[in-house]
Amino acid sequence: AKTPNQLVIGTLYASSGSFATSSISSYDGLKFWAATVDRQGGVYVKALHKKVKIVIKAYNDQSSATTAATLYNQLITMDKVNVLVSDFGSVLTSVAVPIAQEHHQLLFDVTGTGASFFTKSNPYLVLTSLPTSAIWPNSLANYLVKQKTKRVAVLYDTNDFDQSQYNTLVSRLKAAHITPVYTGGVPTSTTNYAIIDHAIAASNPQAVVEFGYPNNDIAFLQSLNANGVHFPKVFTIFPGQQLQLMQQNVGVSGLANTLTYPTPPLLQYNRVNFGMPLSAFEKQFPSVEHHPVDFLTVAGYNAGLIIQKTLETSPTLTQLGMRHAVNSFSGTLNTIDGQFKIDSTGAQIGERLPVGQLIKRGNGLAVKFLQH
Amino acid sequence: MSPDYVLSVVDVTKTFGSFTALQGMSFHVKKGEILGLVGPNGSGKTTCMNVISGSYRADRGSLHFMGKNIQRTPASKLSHMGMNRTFQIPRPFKGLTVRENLQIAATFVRREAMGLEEIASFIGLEDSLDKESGMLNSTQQKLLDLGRALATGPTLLLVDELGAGMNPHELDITIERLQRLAKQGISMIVVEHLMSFVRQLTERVIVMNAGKEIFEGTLDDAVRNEEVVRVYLGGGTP
Amino acid sequence: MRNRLKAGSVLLVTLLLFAVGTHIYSNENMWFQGMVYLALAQGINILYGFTGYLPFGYVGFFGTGAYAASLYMTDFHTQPIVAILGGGATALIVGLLLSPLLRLSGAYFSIGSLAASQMIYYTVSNPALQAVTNGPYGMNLEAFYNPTASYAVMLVILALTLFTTAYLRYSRTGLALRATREDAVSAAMAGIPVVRMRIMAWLLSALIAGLVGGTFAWHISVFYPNTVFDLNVSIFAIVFTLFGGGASLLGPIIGMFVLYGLYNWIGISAPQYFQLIYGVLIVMLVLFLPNGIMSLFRKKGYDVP
Amino acid sequence: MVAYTILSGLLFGLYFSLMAIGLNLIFGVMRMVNLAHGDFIMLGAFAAFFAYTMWNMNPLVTMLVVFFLFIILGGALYYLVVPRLLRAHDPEMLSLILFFGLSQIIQALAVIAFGNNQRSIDYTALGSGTVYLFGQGFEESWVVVASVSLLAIILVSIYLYVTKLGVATRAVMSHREEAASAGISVHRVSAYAMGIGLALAAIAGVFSPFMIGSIDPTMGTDLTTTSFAIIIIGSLGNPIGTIVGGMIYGLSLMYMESYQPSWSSLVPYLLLFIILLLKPSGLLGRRMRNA
Amino acid sequence: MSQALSTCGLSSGYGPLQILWDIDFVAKSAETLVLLGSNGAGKTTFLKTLVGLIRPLSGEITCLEKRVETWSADRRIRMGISYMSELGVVPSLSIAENLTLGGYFQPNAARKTQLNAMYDRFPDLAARKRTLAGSLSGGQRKMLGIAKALMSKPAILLLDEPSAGLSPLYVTQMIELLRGLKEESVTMIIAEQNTKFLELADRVSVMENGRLSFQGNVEDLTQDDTLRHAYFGIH
Ligand SMILES: Nc1ncnc2c1ncn2[C@@H]1O[C@H](COP(=O)(O)OP(=O)(O)OP(=O)(O)O)[C@@H](O)[C@H]1O
Ligand SMILES: Nc1ncnc2c1ncn2[C@@H]1O[C@H](COP(=O)(O)OP(=O)(O)OP(=O)(O)O)[C@@H](O)[C@H]1O
Ligand SMILES: [Mg+2]
Ligand SMILES: [Mg+2]
Repeated sequence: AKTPNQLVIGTLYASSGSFATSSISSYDGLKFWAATVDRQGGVYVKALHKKVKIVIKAYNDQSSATTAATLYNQLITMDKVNVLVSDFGSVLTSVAVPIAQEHHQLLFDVTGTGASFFTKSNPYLVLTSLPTSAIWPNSLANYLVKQKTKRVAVLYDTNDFDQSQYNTLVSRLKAAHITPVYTGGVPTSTTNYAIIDHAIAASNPQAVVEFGYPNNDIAFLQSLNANGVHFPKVFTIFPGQQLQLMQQNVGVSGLANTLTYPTPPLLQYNRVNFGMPLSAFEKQFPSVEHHPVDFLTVAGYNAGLIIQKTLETSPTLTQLGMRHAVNSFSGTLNTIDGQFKIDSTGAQIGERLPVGQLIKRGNGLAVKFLQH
Repeated sequence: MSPDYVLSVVDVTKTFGSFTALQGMSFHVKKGEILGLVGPNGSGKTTCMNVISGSYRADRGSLHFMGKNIQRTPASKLSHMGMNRTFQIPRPFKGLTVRENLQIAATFVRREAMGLEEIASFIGLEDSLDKESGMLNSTQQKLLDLGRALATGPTLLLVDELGAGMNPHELDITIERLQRLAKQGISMIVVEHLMSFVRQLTERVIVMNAGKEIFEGTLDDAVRNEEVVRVYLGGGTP
Repeated sequence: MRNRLKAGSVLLVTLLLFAVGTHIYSNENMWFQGMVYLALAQGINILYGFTGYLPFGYVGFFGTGAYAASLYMTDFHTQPIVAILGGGATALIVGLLLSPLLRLSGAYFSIGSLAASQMIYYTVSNPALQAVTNGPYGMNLEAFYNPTASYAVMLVILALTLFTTAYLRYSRTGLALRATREDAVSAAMAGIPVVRMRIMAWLLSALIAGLVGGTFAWHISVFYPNTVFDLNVSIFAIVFTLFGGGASLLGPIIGMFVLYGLYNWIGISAPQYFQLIYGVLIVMLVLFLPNGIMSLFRKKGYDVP
Repeated sequence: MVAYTILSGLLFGLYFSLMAIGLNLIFGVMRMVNLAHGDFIMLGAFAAFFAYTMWNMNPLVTMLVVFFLFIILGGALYYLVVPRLLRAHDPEMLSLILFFGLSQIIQALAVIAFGNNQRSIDYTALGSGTVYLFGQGFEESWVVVASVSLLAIILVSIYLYVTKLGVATRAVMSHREEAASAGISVHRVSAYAMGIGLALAAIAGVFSPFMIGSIDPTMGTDLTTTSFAIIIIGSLGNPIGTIVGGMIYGLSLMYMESYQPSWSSLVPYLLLFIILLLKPSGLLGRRMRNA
Repeated sequence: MSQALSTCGLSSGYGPLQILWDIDFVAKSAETLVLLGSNGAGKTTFLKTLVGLIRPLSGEITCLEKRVETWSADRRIRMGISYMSELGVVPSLSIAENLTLGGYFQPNAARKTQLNAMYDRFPDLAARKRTLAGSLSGGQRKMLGIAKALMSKPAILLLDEPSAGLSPLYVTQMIELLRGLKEESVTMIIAEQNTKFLELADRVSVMENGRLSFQGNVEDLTQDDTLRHAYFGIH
């Protein structure tokens, strides 16, 4: 048994706590990828010159960063996994970054986009989906500027992810001589926006941008409906990523005409040269994982694809070897999630998020793209 | 202030909200004396003890113990200075054994005092040293309070209704014990409702009513005082 | 003498286990967290076991230590070890400021300390203080990251903590604390400076949590405010202490090994049911073994350290 | 803006009082610190959610059903754990741990049963109009919830301070053995109190989707701490104090959210802390003599 | 005269700890019984067992012709027993509420008249109706305790050390009060240390180490040398 006949991918997920919803989605996406390749006899691993089955070793961190730290350690030191994939989001990824670096283990980061993770000195990190949060709002800023929106209100939740969006947006707007008429940071745990709505309304804005996590977006949009406060333009992030969840909670009429960053499956990339295109994914995924398709399932699947390409390309199974392999195909890969391209720190820069508007169509919603 | 006074209380007032429990109490205790403090229920005897022993702070007035002002002295300090007390509702360290109860007092207050064994047999608990004190009955607990006070080698001992709930025989034993302590030079303030108990122990009593002193003198004179009879003793002398 | 021998050997075995543990089971983070919880449990033990004050907000000191140590490292570029001492000192000062809490008793104190820790948390994590604490965005000590050295420092802190509990278990100071716990009024009459003793226990446990927090921060090196102010940290430490039995040296050790072991064992193999099993276990413990495992030994007449 | 803030503070204050009053009742009567309080609120919330989505049941109807269900549940829970717990050395502190365990169990089961998704009820379920109070428009559902809360609190106060069962309940609160000596069936009275306490938590839960936003199985923990803050501000064991606590909390929270949103989470704890230090027994607390 | 309360072979205690051993005891209707016994003899335990606060380990309790040993305390109290414990009152209820509690099983109107009767009898209490019982002095609590016990107009009254801590005037008053009750044919069992209560006694029982060592009238007791020595001291 010199050459292994299976490869172990270690990852974490959260079955409870504040990140559970997103974490489960992206975990399901990764599992779907593994199931898909295993049905075809596994992944071709260049270093072994053969196809090898994929096994996923996953622990539940319950959304706790402290628990996650121990579990990442467990995956590296006890389970000695071949490939390490982080849990959803910045908080649960943050603890993995130094641990992976310390143990010289390459970390495939699915969605942890906190800008501070990516440094030149750490070669053990690759972000597979989403650009780092600092470049997301470019399209939004461009759109607002182009529309000559002078009175913009920006509300954000005080966490890494939303704050860097906020900072970027505000600086882009300022560069175009637009000073927001209202800015405010609220705790990520906020679930009641009624009072804040009134405060924003008092500044009489033409557009209101709310950067939050899904729960915040839901609560914010709900309170707009319930309060009868009306703003001409409203932007939130997560309808574009988790439309089904949002629709369930806010309702079609509550979401109609709001702006968002559409992502797959709302956004379809046509030049896919690796893995399933969106249409196939949408057909197969729900029957395998019994979970509706949303952006995070796509992101989880996409992480699997990047790993697959890495294994197919890398002549060795050492962690740094794999990292070099990632560099070698960076920029050439087009998946269901768009172009995969990383910079020297391992951060994703290939994906760009457009701005779209949700339009009521029949009983559901469709996207109208406004700005690429 | 005469140096003969172990304790002097001058014009002490204590209120609880709008209720005045002590109103200008003044008295003193001489060295080696047993002073009886009697009065109807709710007249403020226990409150007076609480103020002296540092459990409550007086609103007004002055307190001196062994010539030192003790108005703001915390209870723990007072026990080091040689004042200690028992409680009307006994409060031993219920989870600790009798021995530990006595030991604690003895180690923390380094004054000349009886040895542990001696105290234990003095209060009649020599056979229960390793019993958890919560298991003792209420009289035994009161005696343990006394024992703990003795372990600190007090010069002044405040005894609050030690006799309540004892039968006549036990009362006799207790009286005899307290007399022995007095012979050793320990001054005492004794609060008690049983007149026979007070009569056997004290030469001088203070009768309180509604937070005020209404009489000072011997018990025999007190028994003849009209007001004392009216508010406290009632018809027959017990 | 025999007591000292027993306590000494418990102490030694425990420390030795942590010293060589990573060679037995190489997930060193698990061992590290074990030490963290054990030290915290002993900190709770010093306060709750000996004085009866159950600090729900104990994590406040832990978080304070973590943040203070990190800020000393990042802003003043102090040596990690000095920074950790600084973290302990800061927690001590916070403890001193919060000492009026000791005027409360029972559930009031528990909840009051919880409120205090939440206050610290919401202050530290407030975006308005981003310039000082980096607000909700957490700390990054990558430049100082050194799991081996931080592991060793944690071992030393654990040793000091265990030694302190062992001392309290057998000294007259410990006896005085227990007397205070039973009846404060009587304790005062027995000559015990009740307030001073309580404050001492409170500060001691604050110091321990601060040191542990600082070391934890160094070891984990990237963290967010809710990681180091997570209420579960208090609760775990409390449950470990109660499970083993308070006012003893061995109790929290047993509690930590059994429960944290279980936590990792179930947590790793059957995660979806972990929380359920844990909850059931706690309920059973309280109902059927309210004085902890140690009470089993005591009932049999063994005097355990 | 000022008027709006004050009025919404009062509306929410009433709701917060309802949220906390059950916790206080249970603490008062049996000195049990119910750390699972928030989880019972969560269960009420899910009951409302499922009743609404599956049968389109009006939350006010759900409230009645839930109330009786939880009285039974609470009674059963009482007989299952409390008598045993009371025999221990320090029941008050142990209850803290026991109910923490219970909270873990409930959360775990809820995650298994309901999944992790955030849910919310169509906000129009309690009325979709706008109600004008002193010239300020408020969501109809807020006004409905506040009125129901007020009614519930009044009923609880009548129960405690006017009915004989209430005197018995308070006697048990004060001294179990003495109450038993007076011929009161301590267990039955306590079981009622536990049942009513949990039922009040659950009906607060039924309304939570309209007042605090979307619901999920782990929402309880924060609600427990908030409820504690409220009852301690008022004074532990004094149900009337809860109303004071709820109002103070509601008003200060709304004030901070309007003018200093980033500091608003600090409010309950800061209030709690200040009040504890100034008046350790709570605003309406009375102290007993100790020697 | 019928029996109001009797026990046969009664054993009782706290958990595994047995305190009372094999007690045969009879109180006849309208009789006043004083229960003597040194500290820790088990008087309180006995009264608590009679009223149902402690489950007996074995034996029978018969009350007003019914076997009650398996009944709960509230059921026995509703039958017409009233019990004043050593503590006597509920500390955090006001005086008025304590009295309401005493008349818990009375119809509202009857309770009101009884309440007024108590206030007439104890003007000190009437003056501070809304004061918490917990802030009263020891003796004041006793007074409230007895008033509370009388609220239910009991047929059988169990009193645990009613005079402990009472000032002489109040002791005299208490005895007068009990004498009045005796005339109203209330059956009373009084655990006491104060020998003045023997004036009231129809019969005396003495308890020693958890056993009933004597039951008889007062003359017999004073004739018995050992008992006299033990309970009246050397006088
Ligand atoms: N902490 C307190 N709060 C309110 N009132 C109090 C307090 N302590 C004492 N009192 C009141 O002060 C008065 C005097 O009480 P105290 O206990 O001193 O009486 P006493 O003379 O010892 O009576 P007894 O002989 O019955 O023990 C009583 O009316 C009592 O209600
Ligand atoms: N809750 C309890 N648990 C265990 N033992 C107890 C308990 N209460 C009392 N005892 C023990 O039971 C025995 C009898 O106590 P009891 O109170 O019945 O005596 P008593 O005759 O009423 O004495 P006293 O004159 O002190 O009131 C005592 O030895 C006491 O220590
Ligand atoms: Mg008194
Ligand atoms: Mg007794």
